[in-house]
Amino acid sequence: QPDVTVFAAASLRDALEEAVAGYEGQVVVSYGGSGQIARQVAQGAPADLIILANEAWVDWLEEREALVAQSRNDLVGNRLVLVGPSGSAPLSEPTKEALFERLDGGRLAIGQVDGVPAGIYGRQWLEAVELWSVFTPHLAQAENVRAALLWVAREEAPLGIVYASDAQAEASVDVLYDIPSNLHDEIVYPMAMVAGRENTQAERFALYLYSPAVQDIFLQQGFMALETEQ
Amino acid sequence: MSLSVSLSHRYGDFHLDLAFEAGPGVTAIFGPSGAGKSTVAQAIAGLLKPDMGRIALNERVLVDERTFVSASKRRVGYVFQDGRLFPHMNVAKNLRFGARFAPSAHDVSEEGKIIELLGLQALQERRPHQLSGGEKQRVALARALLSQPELLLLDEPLSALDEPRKEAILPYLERLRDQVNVPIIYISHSVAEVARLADQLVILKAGQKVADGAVEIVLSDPAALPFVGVRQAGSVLRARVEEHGCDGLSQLSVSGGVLHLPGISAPVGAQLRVRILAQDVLISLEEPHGLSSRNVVPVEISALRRGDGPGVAVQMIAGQDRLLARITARAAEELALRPGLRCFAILKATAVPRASISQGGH
Amino acid sequence: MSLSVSLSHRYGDFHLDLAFEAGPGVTAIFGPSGAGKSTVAQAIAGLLKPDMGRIALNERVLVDERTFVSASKRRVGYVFQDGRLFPHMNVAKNLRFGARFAPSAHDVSEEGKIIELLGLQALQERRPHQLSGGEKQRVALARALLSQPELLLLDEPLSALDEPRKEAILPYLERLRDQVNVPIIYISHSVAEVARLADQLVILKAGQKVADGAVEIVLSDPAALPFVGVRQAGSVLRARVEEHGCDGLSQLSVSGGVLHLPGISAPVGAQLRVRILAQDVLISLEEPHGLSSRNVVPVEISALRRGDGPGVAVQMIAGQDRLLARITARAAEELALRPGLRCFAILKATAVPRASISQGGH
Amino acid sequence: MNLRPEEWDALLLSLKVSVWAVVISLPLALLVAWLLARREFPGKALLSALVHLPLVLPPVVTGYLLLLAFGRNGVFGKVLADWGITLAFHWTGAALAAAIMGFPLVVRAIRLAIEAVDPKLEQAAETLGAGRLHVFALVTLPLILPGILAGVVLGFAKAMGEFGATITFVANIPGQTQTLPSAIYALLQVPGGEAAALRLGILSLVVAIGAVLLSEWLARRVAERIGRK
Amino acid sequence: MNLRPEEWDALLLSLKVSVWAVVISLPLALLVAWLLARREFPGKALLSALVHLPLVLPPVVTGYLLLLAFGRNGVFGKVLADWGITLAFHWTGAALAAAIMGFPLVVRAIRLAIEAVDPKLEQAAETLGAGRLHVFALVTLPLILPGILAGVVLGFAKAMGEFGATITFVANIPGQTQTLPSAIYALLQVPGGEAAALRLGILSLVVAIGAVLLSEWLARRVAERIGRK
Ligand SMILES: Nc1ncnc2c1ncn2[C@@H]1O[C@H](COP(=O)(O)OP(=O)(O)OP(=O)(O)O)[C@@H](O)[C@H]1O
Ligand SMILES: Nc1ncnc2c1ncn2[C@@H]1O[C@H](COP(=O)(O)OP(=O)(O)OP(=O)(O)O)[C@@H](O)[C@H]1O
Ligand code: MOO
Ligand SMILES: [Mg+2]
Ligand SMILES: [Mg+2]
Repeated sequence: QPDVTVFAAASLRDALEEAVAGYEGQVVVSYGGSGQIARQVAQGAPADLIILANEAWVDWLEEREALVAQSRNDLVGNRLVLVGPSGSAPLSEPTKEALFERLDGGRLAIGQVDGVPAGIYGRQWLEAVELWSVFTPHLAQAENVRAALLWVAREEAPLGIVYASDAQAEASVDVLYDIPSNLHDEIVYPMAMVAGRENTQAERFALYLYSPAVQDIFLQQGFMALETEQ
Repeated sequence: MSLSVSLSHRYGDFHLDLAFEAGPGVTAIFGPSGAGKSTVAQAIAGLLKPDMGRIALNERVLVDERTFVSASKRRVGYVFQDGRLFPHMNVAKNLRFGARFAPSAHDVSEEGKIIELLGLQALQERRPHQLSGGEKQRVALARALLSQPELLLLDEPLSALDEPRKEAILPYLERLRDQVNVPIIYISHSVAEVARLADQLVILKAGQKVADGAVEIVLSDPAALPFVGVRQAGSVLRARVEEHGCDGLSQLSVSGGVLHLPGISAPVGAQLRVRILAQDVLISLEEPHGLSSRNVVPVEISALRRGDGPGVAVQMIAGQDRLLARITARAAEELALRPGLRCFAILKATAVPRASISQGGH
Repeated sequence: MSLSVSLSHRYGDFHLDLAFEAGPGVTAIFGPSGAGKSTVAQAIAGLLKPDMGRIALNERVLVDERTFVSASKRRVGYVFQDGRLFPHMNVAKNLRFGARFAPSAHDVSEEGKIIELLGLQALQERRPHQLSGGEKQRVALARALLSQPELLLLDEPLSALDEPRKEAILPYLERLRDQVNVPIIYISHSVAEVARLADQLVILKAGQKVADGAVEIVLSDPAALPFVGVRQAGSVLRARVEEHGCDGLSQLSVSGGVLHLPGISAPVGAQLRVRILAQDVLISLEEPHGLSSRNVVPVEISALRRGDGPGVAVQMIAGQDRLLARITARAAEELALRPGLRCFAILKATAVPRASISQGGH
Repeated sequence: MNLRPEEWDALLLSLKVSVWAVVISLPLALLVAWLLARREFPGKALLSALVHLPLVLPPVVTGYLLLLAFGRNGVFGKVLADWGITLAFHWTGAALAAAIMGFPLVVRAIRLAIEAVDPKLEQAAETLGAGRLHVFALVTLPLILPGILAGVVLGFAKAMGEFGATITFVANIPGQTQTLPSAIYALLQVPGGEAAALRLGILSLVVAIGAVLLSEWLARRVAERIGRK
Repeated sequence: MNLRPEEWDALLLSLKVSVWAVVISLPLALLVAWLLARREFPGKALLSALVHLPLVLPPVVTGYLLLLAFGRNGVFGKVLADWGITLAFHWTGAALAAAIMGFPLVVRAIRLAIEAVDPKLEQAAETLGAGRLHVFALVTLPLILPGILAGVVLGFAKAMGEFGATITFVANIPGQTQTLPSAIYALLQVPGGEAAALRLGILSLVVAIGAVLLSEWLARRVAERIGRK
């Protein structure tokens, strides 16, 4: 039996694996979609800690009193970027015309805009710059943000909206434009303890994740550090 | 031991409607292709639920308005026209299939006897698809015999067998009939088989019974002649074995005289049934001399019946037995044959086939 | 038109090894169950690739070391022992299956004739599973006939048919033999059918050819007797129709005299083949008087052959023909029969079945 | 049940994709099933394994491989693009994905049916002059109709439910590539989407029941035609 | 190929789950297939539709429904918990999910095989005294072995590849519920995971090819035994 079981959003996998490897204690992580994890926790999943990519599902769990009160905290943040296949020239200003020129009849890859967190943020940005209604017919929505990245990497889509962390690790894409983080909800990965499974091991591991060493890992992977409120 | 059948069933245009009783021994169901013979068999075996009817075996009701005993509970050994061997079992396993459901433990020597009789020893390891048509049918026959049935239902089991194999099986069926007390329903379109084996005969045509009764009566009944076929009409005589000659001819006494017949293996004193086809009998006004036939019986003509062809059926009394001859109308006229005339019946000894001589019977 | 077959094939213990030529007309392959008859048929039809051998039909090589013509290209009309009707087609569609692959457009009246002859008119809409065993076989026969084959291969096509149906089909096969120039291979274990239909006979036993030749020769050959069966031995006489009597008897001339036979429909002047079974012939030293048989032929005994049973085969010369009688040894002794003796052969007119009289032949 | 326009779109698209998936996979499935059932050749077991592949691999992987092969820069994708055929991000690609995912099911159903056909009947047809193709079309094919029907039902049902390979290969473009499963999946991603997902789920169910009822009815008719019942 | 411990775990777990999925679904599949092939009863078409359900619904939905039914608060989950049986978040649940997802495939394969058995043979067995159960065990069952084998292969392959229902129902806990497909999925979620995912994909493939080869070999032996070849 592991000391700690963590259910975490799949996009955190690389960074978390590295963090777990540096931890002296047995931790297992079950990766999945945020909604899926939330439902599983509601049905009694053996998770001590959860880290989701989406605040709505954490809210949903809190409503159901499935989380230890006050245990919720944002672990790291992320940024959205507009990417294109490697070699594409950066975009100074993502105007409608500039984007259409890049698309050239192709599609803008994005996570599902009503479900996948990266898609939701992307939609918020498009709405903020009043391009949403123009681009809706030109989106290719993916089941998860990785698929959107894949499409751009494979040049199936000339443009994609993904996390900076994903874009950084994928050699076949170049960041064309950093999406201003004030044009969408703050991208955070909330972490919380699951009600009924409180234990010191889990608390210890949670603290470890806030340690500078681990936060460094996240930074290196392209995530954004948050001001910790400890 | 008896089977009582009364059936009504419809298949489209075809309407089966008949009733008969089958006593102990062999009851043959005879009729042309499509007459409904297999349909009757299926109803008896429980594979067909007749529209209406009643079937009872040894007082046990198998079918009536309220009852329908399932096929597996009927203990009817059914040999199908088309074999129906289990393709996933070799011959040995096919043969032993019924044994596990048989009421009593099986008798190994009996089993060996049946297997040997049907020439299946060398085939034990074969699978059905490696058997010839005749071999399949022999296995099917043995399989049914080994399931210890209360009624044996044979649906043209021999039609795919050659004469020597038929000859080898028929005596076994005779013994079965005489020694085991199971009624046998024997479906056939060969009158020769029917005459040899059956005690009783039911003739079907287009789903209806057109004649039934003891084999001797039906086969020499002119009314049944169109269904039986002229070449198969004849009489059955009761005979007693008197002596076996060293030249292979045996002397038999019949009520009207003496016959010399070849190839009889029954012991002296045994009672036999000898079928004599009408076409194998000649009539002579004078006692013939210098003739190769050994069998000349004095007779008195009892009836003459003209058929629709050039033939005339002549019924003769020989002692207690009736003898039937079929001769040409021209001959009957020229010889001035008439009822009451005393003359001689000539019977070719070699014309009586082994298949027409059978032991005992009821 | 001819078929030349030379085959070698092994199935486990069973080894087939034979060669024969089949000329125009009918070649019967005769033998007991398991002799390899169906195996030969499959090789001829292209359904079995023999281990070794050569098969040629009308100079066209179907099989040799290098050649293997596929079954669909052989134009061999095969009637299987087990019918093999297409279950998803009704009778009409089954019948017309081969027509689309036939070389020439089919002749509607010919088609109607075959359908009528085999009594299939009322069955056109039926599906195979609604047919009785005999009905199925009739459809299979018609189906092959309608595919305009170059060779007709009949594997016991009649074994599931009753006598009247057989009688109805046989004349058609005869006509086919005489009018259409296709060789027919007829597989059977019924010598009666073989004798009636076949020009040539090949006898198989355990995969080997034990006799072959013209039917007349083989059937009256004592060497073939054990394979043919004593009851089927006989001779075939060439006869000419002289006159039809108003009482249904026809007068036929044979080289040794005159026969009176019933039920002959061939016109006056027609050449017939009449098969006379050895067991249907009596021998008389004196010319008989007051006898019901119309057929007495003066003969000279040419040979006597003792069998292993109580019988003796007596070969007689009647004009140009040979006649065979089977009588008891005791009679032969008492009558002091010997070669060279002049005596009389008596033949029961009614004993010659319709099936033993056939037209023409080669 | 009142459907919103996008829901209608998803339903109709799912039906279209499923029908096409079955239509395009059937001929090849027939060929492969026949090869596997009736022929002996080197690599037969490998072919069989290949056919089973879409079952064994996670659907997302299959979708990924499809993208690699049929994407704009894929080996086949390039060729097809020259012929003016687009698959990626297109409903035709959804049909292809669904066809491939259902392929093992269709092949197996047909293969079992072919194996059950008595070769003696095919032999009889041959002796009547029918060449291999005619034998297949006139004898084998009608006799395996129940198996084909079973394959069609399985393939259709699988296509109606296929999600992972489809969304990876053709994305989720409402009105163009958003099938019922994609729509349902999207709904399940947001808290409170369950009710709407349930509605679509029931819709799938109704279609499935309809398809199965139709197939059972057809199967009965076919069985009667070929004399099984 | 050097496997890391978690990869070994995932492989072994996948094998265990797949074997169990087949084992638990087989008896019920036999019964259902027999009912559908040989019996007439009201609701037959509905039963058939129900069997097809896991094909039609997106796997995630099936997983979700399983979670609702067998989770801590589910109807069955509560009862089973009283008996000490846990399914959710447990490998047993993965086996259940895989069994359910493969069920339509197994049933159909067996059903087709049963439909191809000549009822005349079963009749012959009956007249030899065999009751319904014996007829099934001694005649029908041996004759449908090829179909059962086909069903087992399909069920096993499906179980090896099942992902959506499994991950939704039992999550993706390494060493406990992480099957090969879940592991592959997790790998594909992060950049650079493709190489590792490919390794695992090839592993699945090897297992699948092995299973198919084995089944083809068995099928040949069975076909010989029942005289088909
Ligand atoms: N399942 C069926 N459906 C419809 N008609 C049938 C069915 N079975 C038999 N028949 C018809 O019923 C009649 C009697 O058939 P049955 O098989 O009993 O004849 P049979 O006397 O056994 O003939 P055969 O000697 O040729 O075997 C035939 O006309 C046949 O076509
Ligand atoms: N596919 C096969 N595999 C093995 N042995 C076979 C096969 N087919 C036939 N045999 C054997 O070959 C021999 C000849 O069979 P065949 O079917 O040719 O006989 P047949 O003369 O037609 O017999 P029948 O009159 O009973 O139909 C038999 O011993 C049979 O068991
Ligand atoms: O972490 Mo997600 O929910 O797969 O984008
Ligand atoms: Mg019958
Ligand atoms: Mg044969």
